[in-house]
Amino acid sequence: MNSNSLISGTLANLVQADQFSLMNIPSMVIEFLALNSKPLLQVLLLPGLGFILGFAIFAVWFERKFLARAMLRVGPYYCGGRAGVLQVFADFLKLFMKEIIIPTAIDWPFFVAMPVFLSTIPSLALLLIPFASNWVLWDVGSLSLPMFFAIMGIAPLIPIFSGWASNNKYSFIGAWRVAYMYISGEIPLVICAAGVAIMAGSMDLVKIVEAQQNMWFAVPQFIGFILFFLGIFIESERTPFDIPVAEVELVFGWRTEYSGILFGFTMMAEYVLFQAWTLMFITLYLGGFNGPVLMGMPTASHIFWLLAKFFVLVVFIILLRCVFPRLRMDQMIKLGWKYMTPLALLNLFFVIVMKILGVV
Amino acid sequence: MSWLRKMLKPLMIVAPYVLRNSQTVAYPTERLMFFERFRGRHVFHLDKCISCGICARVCPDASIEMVEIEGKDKKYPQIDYNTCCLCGYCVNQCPRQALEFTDIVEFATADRSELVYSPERLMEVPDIEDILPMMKRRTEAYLTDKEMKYRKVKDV
Amino acid sequence: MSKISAADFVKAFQKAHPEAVKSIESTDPRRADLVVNNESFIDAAKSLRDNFGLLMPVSGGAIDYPDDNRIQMIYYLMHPGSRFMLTYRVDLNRDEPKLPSLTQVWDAMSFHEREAHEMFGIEFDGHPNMIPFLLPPDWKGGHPLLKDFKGEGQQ
Amino acid sequence: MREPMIEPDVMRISWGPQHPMSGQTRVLLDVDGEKVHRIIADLGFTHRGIEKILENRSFFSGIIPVDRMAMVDTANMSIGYVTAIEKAAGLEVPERAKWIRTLVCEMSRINSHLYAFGLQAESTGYFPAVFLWTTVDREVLLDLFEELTGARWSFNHFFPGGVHHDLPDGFADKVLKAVKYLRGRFKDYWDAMVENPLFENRCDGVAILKPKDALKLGATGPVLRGSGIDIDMRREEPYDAYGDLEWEVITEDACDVMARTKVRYHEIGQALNIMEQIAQSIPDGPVKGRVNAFMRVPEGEYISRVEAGRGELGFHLFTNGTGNPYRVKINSPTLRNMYVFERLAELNEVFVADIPVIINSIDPWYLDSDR
Repeated sequence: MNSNSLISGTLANLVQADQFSLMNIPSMVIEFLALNSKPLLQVLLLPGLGFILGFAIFAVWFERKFLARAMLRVGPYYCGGRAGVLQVFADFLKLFMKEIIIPTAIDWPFFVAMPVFLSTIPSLALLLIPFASNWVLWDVGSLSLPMFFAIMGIAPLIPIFSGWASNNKYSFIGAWRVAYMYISGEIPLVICAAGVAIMAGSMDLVKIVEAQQNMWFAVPQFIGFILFFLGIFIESERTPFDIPVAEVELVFGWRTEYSGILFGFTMMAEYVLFQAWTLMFITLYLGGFNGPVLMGMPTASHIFWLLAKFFVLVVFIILLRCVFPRLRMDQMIKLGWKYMTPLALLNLFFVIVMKILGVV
Repeated sequence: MSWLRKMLKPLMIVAPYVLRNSQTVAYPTERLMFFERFRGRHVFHLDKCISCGICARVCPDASIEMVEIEGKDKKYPQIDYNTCCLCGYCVNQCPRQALEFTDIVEFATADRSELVYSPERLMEVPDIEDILPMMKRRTEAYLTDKEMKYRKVKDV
Repeated sequence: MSKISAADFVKAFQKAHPEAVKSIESTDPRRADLVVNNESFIDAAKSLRDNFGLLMPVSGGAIDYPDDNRIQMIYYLMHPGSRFMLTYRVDLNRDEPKLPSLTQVWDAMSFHEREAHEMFGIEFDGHPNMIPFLLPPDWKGGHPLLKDFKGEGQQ
Repeated sequence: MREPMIEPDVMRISWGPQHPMSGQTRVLLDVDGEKVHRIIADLGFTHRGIEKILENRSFFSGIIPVDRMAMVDTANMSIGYVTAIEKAAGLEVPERAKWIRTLVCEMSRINSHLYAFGLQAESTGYFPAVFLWTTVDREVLLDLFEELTGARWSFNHFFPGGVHHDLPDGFADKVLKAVKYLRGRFKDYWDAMVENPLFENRCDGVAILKPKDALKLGATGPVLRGSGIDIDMRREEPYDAYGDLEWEVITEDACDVMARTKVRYHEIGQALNIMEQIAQSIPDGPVKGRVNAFMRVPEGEYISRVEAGRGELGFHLFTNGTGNPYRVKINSPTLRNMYVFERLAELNEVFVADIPVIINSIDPWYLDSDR
């Protein structure tokens, strides 16, 4: 399967040769599926739908139980045995059953569409991340890194539209804040990712991971490592940076007017973003599916390592929600422009110097 | 580097909190033992009462009313728990300690009229076990140096 | 902050503004009561703040004496130096109580004057934003803290 | 619209009574982008007319509504009214009752400051970890209240002439154990929150109230002492046993939100010292004088000033010789601090994200300001 064309098979040739008649659609569709389809297990279960939903459900439950412990209380207790396992399904069912209240003076097409986009578009980005050397759902080859940032570039627009559409003062301010935050937070990340691509010599995520076979990029590019780690909090709006959804000031930021399953979608979107950025962080800096280098011998690269690193990072990031208060908007912008962007450029400079000297 | 140490210090403080046991009591299955002076629902001792009516007059919310009960010619206090704020004046001012507090707090009812306790009803105090059938044990809070712990007093 | 005790504050003020003072005494070392006649209410207050150092406004309220047909408006002020408290009072006619607003001297009195306006019906002219303070905006029941207040229904 | 008019291109947000952080009040913010131009506090949502209620109740049963003014700081509320009645009736309080009153007042002050401390943490976005820690620590004090008086919150334990109950046996070393426990816990608060760099970012230099302004605007309590002015009614007019205990007035002169939080923090430390001294050396003796629930009080005017958790609480009691007070004027501390809050938008630059931090540094209790 040639990896440089996005769509392959007769459909591509037909489209180019524009003899496109209604008659041979069924055959084209079947042939397209045959060529481009991945094993069903991969699509449905691991890197695909199952993993996204499974992590969202696990993260909600884990966060409520883990943070409850930090607050010296028990967390979900009655629903599904003492561990409260069914609490998340109960919440989802409740949200599913609830009536979706759409206020009158609202631009309802945008209002209804935005939460759906917010939870589906970032999950597209998840397909680019290599879970194993041949285990990439959407193999666009050397386009995968810029494709990830292209898709993730759309993600901040959606809260801005829905904040504007819900015609509510609090969501209006929340929408502004999303715009400020992504402008000041996203640029350093792209520069750091560029640094990684330069050091790995290619923009294909699989090659980036293979380049980290014997030394993870976290070691040489430590500044980029720290910045991208901060980037996870900024992009997925976790605690030190959950400024757009600051319950304390703005009732619920841009999500104030949502109820029912739309609110459920916005909650799930938060975890999909968090998942996508954490996996990207592991792929770029912690050597994706490569095992740790023990006594000079790189252990076999296997999907288990990716999931293990992912789990450890998730636990650490969730714990930080209890540890740090929230930043103010102007402090966040100052941090983004005055500290993160120059540091990212510095990191890029070091990477180029190391590349020229051939150190790594 | 002191900035980094200051940044990590709150993390070092919060992380061990996850390992502490929780400070909550699972109410219906375990119920706390209240202290001896706890102000719960009243209990009325008919024999001690000389029906002087001080409790009715001293009550700040006028929720005590002296009513006749059949078989007795004197009047005895009837407490209306809709307005009673359990302030304890009636118990303190009663010359014969005819009114006392119990530690029953579960006396919510469906409608308001049931909350008006006649003297006879005030006299008998239901046992806690049949108010809370699902209660398994009684616990008690005690303080150690590091944290507040809960221990089992008795099984039910 | 000058330390001047309540007793010699009374003597000093008596000497400085004899005509403004209706009655002044200090029963307790930390209290002083001063009743002022209405004309020199504002400039006596200004001299209290500037020359005698009573910088700190504590509170303000009124009290209704229906039998001798007067409402007394009381302002509580504190001397930050020697920490005694002065009750600065003025008597108003009960039928139409009018008073120049004290916010021009201590602007922290605006809340208390709004409350006195609502509860007693005292007119403060010169008050920056005389809007309802504690009672609901559509309250038509008269002034609750007056002695002859019968409740919103009967008014 | 009965509030002042809005200027052009400014959005007025109603920080309404129905808001996660606003409590029972409505604050109108004129907001342009993130900057707040003007704050208008609209109080009165929990106005129960306590001053009118007290006129129709006897002195004894008047203590119940006064107890419920700032419920988290119950003892300091009722001690004010009870002291005023004792001055009016000329009652003598036995020595041991004075010490018990001071003990209960200081425990109530710790309870109130802990609550404020937790709210301050949550207002900066702490995801209520520290708020729940304070709730757990308040449980220790609530249990002590329950053991001594019978109720956890509004326990109306004082009455003119003494205290309802004496200390139960073994209470003193329970207090000492609680003091040791709380002191241990407070190191955690200091490291986890006050020294937290992000918390300092959010609180340092926010809403600065210079001493001159604090005096002019009539601030009181931790707000005043946060600006470096050491006015504390427990020292100016010592009531109960404050005269013969060693403690000092806490002031910080940074004049900002962090200073007020630190004042509350150190005041808790002082209150713990007082509790320790009382538990170790409380005199013996009777606990209440002659109890007359329907007492009459000679005619006259009596002022009592007491240091509640939120500031100086004053009662001006007018009596006309009958069983009920003629008029009770309550000078509530939160009302004065709310005026300071309204003027803070003009004194320095305030952002929308600062509003909850500032409100909780002033620690209002709207039942106290609305009376």
